[in-house]
Amino acid sequence: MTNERQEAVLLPHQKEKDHLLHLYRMMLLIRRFEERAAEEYTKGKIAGFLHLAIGEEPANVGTMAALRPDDDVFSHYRSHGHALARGMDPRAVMAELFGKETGVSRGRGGSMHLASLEHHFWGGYAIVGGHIPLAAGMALAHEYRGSDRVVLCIFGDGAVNTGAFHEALNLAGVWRLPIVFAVSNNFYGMGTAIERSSAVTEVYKRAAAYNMPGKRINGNDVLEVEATVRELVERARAGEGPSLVEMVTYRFRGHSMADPELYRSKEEVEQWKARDPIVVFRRRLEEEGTADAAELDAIVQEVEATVEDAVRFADESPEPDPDALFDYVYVNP
Amino acid sequence: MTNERQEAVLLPHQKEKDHLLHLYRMMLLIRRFEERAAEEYTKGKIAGFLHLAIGEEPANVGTMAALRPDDDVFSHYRSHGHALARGMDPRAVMAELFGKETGVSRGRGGSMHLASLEHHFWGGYAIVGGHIPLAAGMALAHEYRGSDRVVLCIFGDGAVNTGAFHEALNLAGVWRLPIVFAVSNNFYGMGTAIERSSAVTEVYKRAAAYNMPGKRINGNDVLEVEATVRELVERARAGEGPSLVEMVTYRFRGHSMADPELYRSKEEVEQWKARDPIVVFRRRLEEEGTADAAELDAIVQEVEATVEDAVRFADESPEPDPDALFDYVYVNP
Amino acid sequence: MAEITYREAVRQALREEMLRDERVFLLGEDIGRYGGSYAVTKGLLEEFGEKRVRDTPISETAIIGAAAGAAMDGLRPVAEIMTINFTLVAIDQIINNVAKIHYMFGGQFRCPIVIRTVGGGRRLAATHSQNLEVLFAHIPGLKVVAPATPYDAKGLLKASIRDEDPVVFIEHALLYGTRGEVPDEEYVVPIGVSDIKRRGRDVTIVAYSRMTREALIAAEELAKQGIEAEVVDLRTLRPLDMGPVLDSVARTNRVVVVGEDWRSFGIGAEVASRIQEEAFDDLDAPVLRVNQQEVPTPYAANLERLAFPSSQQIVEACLEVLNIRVGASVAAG
Amino acid sequence: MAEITYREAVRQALREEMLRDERVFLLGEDIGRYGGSYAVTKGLLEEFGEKRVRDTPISETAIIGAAAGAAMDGLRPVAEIMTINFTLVAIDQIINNVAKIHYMFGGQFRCPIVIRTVGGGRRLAATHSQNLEVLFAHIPGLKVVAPATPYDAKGLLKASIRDEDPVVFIEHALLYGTRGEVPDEEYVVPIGVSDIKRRGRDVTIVAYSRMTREALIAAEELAKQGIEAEVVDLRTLRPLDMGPVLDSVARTNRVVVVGEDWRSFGIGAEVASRIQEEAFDDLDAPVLRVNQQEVPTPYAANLERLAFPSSQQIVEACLEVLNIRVGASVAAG
Ligand SMILES: Cc1ncc(C[n+]2csc(CCOP(=O)(O)OP(=O)(O)O)c2C)c(N)n1
Ligand SMILES: Cc1ncc(C[n+]2csc(CCOP(=O)(O)OP(=O)(O)O)c2C)c(N)n1
Ligand SMILES: [Mg+2]
Ligand SMILES: [Mg+2]
Repeated sequence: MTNERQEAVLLPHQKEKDHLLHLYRMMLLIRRFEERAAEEYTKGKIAGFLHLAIGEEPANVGTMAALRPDDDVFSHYRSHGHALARGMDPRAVMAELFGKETGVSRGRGGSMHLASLEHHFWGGYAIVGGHIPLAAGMALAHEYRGSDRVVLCIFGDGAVNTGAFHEALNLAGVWRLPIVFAVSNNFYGMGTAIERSSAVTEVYKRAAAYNMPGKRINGNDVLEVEATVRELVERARAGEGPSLVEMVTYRFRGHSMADPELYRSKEEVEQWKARDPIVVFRRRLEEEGTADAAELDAIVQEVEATVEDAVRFADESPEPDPDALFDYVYVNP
Repeated sequence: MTNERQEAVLLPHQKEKDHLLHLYRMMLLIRRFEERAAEEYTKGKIAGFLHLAIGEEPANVGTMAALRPDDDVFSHYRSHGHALARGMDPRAVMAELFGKETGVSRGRGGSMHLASLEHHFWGGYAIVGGHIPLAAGMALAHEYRGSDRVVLCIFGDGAVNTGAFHEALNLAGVWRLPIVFAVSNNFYGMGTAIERSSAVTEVYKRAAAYNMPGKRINGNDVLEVEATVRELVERARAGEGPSLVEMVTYRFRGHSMADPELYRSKEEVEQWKARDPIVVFRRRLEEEGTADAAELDAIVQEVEATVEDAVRFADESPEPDPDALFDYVYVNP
Repeated sequence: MAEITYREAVRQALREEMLRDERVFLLGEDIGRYGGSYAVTKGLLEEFGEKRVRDTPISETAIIGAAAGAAMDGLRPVAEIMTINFTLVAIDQIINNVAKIHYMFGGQFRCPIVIRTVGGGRRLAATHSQNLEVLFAHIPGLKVVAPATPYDAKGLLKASIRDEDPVVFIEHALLYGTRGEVPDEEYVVPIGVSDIKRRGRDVTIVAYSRMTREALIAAEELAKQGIEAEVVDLRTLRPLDMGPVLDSVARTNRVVVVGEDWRSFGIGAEVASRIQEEAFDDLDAPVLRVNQQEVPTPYAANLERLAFPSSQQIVEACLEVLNIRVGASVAAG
Repeated sequence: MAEITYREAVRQALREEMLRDERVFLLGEDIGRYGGSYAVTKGLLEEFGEKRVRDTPISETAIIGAAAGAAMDGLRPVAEIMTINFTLVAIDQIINNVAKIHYMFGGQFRCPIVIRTVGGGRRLAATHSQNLEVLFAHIPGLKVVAPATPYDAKGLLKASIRDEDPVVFIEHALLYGTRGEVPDEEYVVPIGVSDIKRRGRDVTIVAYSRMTREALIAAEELAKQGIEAEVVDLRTLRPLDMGPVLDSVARTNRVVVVGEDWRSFGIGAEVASRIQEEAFDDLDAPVLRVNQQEVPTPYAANLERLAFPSSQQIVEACLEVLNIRVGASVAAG
């Protein structure tokens, strides 16, 4: 069992231009999508809680890039990025934020409850830690059927202190389930810094208590995230059991739209923003000659158009049919 | 932080005859008390669940011997031994098992809910893991007041897989609370062997996840238990924070009186019984010349009389007053 | 027709459904090697193997979550929570996940799990004797079943396992040993259908689970006094089938609602409210309720007897709604 | 007299009690550095320091358990559970420990904690908009308070903190910004006393928390039609003070019970049952209930509007119990 901080080696396809540009496009899409969502929120088109992952795009995109289409994803309430990176239609995701019938969850769930059966994206969940046992259960289903699908379960550093995390990881550990637990460690659970909430601040060290490998990686390096998660997912697929990966990253925006951010300094935030992972990745693409500014700018334009189209679609979409209020409470009422 | 299996060194007073005979007397008292309780159960004088710790007496006695009178104890439902070793009156403990007004909990709680304010014995709790957060809370009270009292929280190997265990140990770890978590690892949670329920079968290893020392000791050696627990309790008293000690032991009887024991072999049980810790301790006392057979036999007689007296007292005691049914639901109804 | 116990009826339902449908499997604490804490699952491990009869750690949150996650992917898990008291450590999974997964994501997913658990108990004290069914009956998205007879237990459990919605299936510790006729041929009892267990023209007694038996005993008592009580067994608590209750009230004009739960905010409150709402003009007297006294269950035998409802109390309540002073009797008519 | 918000009233109560009694301290998620998710505790960390305003991990079970353990040793913890939806991960601690610690051990211990939590919410979808008060109101050993005005919020919170029994204190997310008169001098509002918020002779509206405001709005509406509604605010749900309700019904003979919770097995069921039991002959019409529709709360704005009860629905229910076709009007008397 390896528990050290370890750099991942690039996979062959990670050197291919198409793939690299895809990763860039996805990170940009998430960034732009969330910036626009924030605008629409202030306009009142989106309500309730809106949790942005701006700054965490590499962890969003790298994890999804490591999966097979039939692998399964469980995420928490900060999951616009996971949904988009998984290939869900930006129109339908934005429509969900708007509470429209055309939304991915038919407007019933909103920002915190994005899901798509077709994409094996089993939901955003808003009870911290509450989805982790569900993810273990789906991994159990794969083991039960002898399927080689693998489950990826995403949550934050704050979630590791919930009883649900503990019970689910122990179950995965004792039953050797095909699942990878991916923690976005952005150093805060709402306004509580990890050292004020966790006896052990290096999340990967928790893995040892469940007899599974734990790794800590740079969550702001999309290639490292993809390579490491893929390695752990394939390990699970090969029947070698569960694992935990800690992706070190940072949230540029507040916890939700309501956050006064009294708990961290402007300097701290600025330092991270100065190392904006999307800017860094673009520079890398240019420096390594993968693509030139013109190509990359074209992607920016393309993403811009996609997001504008998504907002227009969401805005023009109809609300759910009032007569459908009781639909989906029961399959057989 | 030390996480190795480590032998404890005898403390000075542990070489004194009075102390050694006290430990012997207490282990015998627990053994005899529980054997008689089992008889009274089959007679129907005791009902509900009755969980015997026969075979685990050294862990019961060693932990209690390590505490100051004003330290605090939280235990689970298998706690006759802890209650007696803590100095609670065998009459009142037996009366509680009989459901009498003279019982330690006035007959309201029964075998699973022994408690005594005077002895800082805060209860037997029957929801597995459920008392661990309470124990952490009392340790918090000590820290709050600047008191040097320390809390000892006892539970079994099965309890470490509950969410409550995880949340409480993390809280104790991050707040550096004055508490010692003592696990009686008897290798089974009801009929489920530890390797079938726990991803990590060496319980002490869980401590690392909470940034506290974990130790594994021979729970059947009363002197090792006392010395190790005392060391950890004094460590907590000195402000050095929480710790976890795994006491390896074995339950001779079934989980409760109803247990058909289909899950373990007669051989396994016999092997442990062959190393009966009370017999071993007596031999040691004789071999080391601490006491001779006559002295020790006198203690056996004395214990026998104490238990018979306790049974008689319990049997002759009155049931609670029917008019008192609603007492203690509220302090201010 | 064969006369079997309630325990055997539940076991037969589990076994037949496991034989019928490969997707059905069991998970829970000590359901396998131990043989089931109430011996309900005895023999199933031997017949179906460890894949389909899964002993779990003491992790109720993980048990329910894992069952739900497996169900989302198409399996048919039957999770056993040893007693209803322990559902409390898993109730977030039940209320925030299981009950909402179908609705919250706009109908994309289903969560067809059965949560088998056990209410009631004797001499087990406050935390082990509860009847908490109302906590589940209040929740949209759940179905709640509480059978009183072997026939209903078998037929309703088979229906529950086949249902596309999640079902909380509440057995009763004191009913396991009771016997009743069960057809040799395959049958199911539909969820959501109340059942008249005894015909009578003078007064209606509404009950469920073990209280249905007490109601029938009370009815026999009343018959001796020339009073013919009709006994309506709700069988399902959610959805609540008031039809047979209202029909009965239309004929008897007098009702007693019986539950083993606490009266305040219990199951009977809803039943009584519905009756006065929907049959106001049929009522010649207020709907009375018979329930457990509002105390945490005491261990002491005499206090516990006073705490739980009895057939005698049902008789007295019936006489009261009939305006008959206890002792006196009437020529029915 | 000063006019302050409900939020400010709660904060004043906390601050005054912390100043009055050294034993009072606060613990919960993000109550300190973050400033409180609803800004209720804002400024208290700065005034009282980290010892008495304790940010916790996301560990509700540990929060409640720790508060209870500290209370057993004589402290006066006020635990904040960010919203009532999250009490579900801690409800075992509340029901099996907090509610029973006094009774189960024969009155030896007390558990005087206050659990502050928040019901209601808008556009937060299924898991974040619940009104689960009935889950607590059903439990002997707990007191449950749900104030509607700043005056009651402050006075009842002070009474709750001083109470020797555990209190679940349920605030309402949509009330925090509402304003009301609060005396400048010290006062408390006793637990367990319902309050007539508006006098009227024609119909009685029973409500609590936010629904009291809706009831008062409905009453003004009705007044325009010449109908004088009396509004009784329960304020405390357990113990339930039916006196003022029954007095009112004796005068109006018609009742509507309003709750924001789900109707089936909700708070109103008990209130309606008690009314028909204790004022059967006073009723000229069935007691009607107005509640949330029985669906997990949808995110979509139009569906959510349909799901929650409104003053308009209360008006209609009043007209219905008065046998008045909507639209028509009566000369009161
Ligand atoms: C059981 C529970 N407790 C509290 C909350 C409120 N809450 C929502 S998000 C959050 C912080 C979670 O932090 P983390 O897991 O680090 O994820 P992040 O928001 O940083 O991505 C909290 C406390 C909740 N939703 N569920
Ligand atoms: C939350 C909960 N789940 C299940 C049970 C039933 N139960 C009582 S004791 C027990 C086994 C506990 O094993 P362990 O912690 O090893 O203690 P031991 O009995 O071996 O001393 C179980 C499953 C319970 N009381 N509480
Ligand atoms: Mg975080
Ligand atoms: Mg054990």
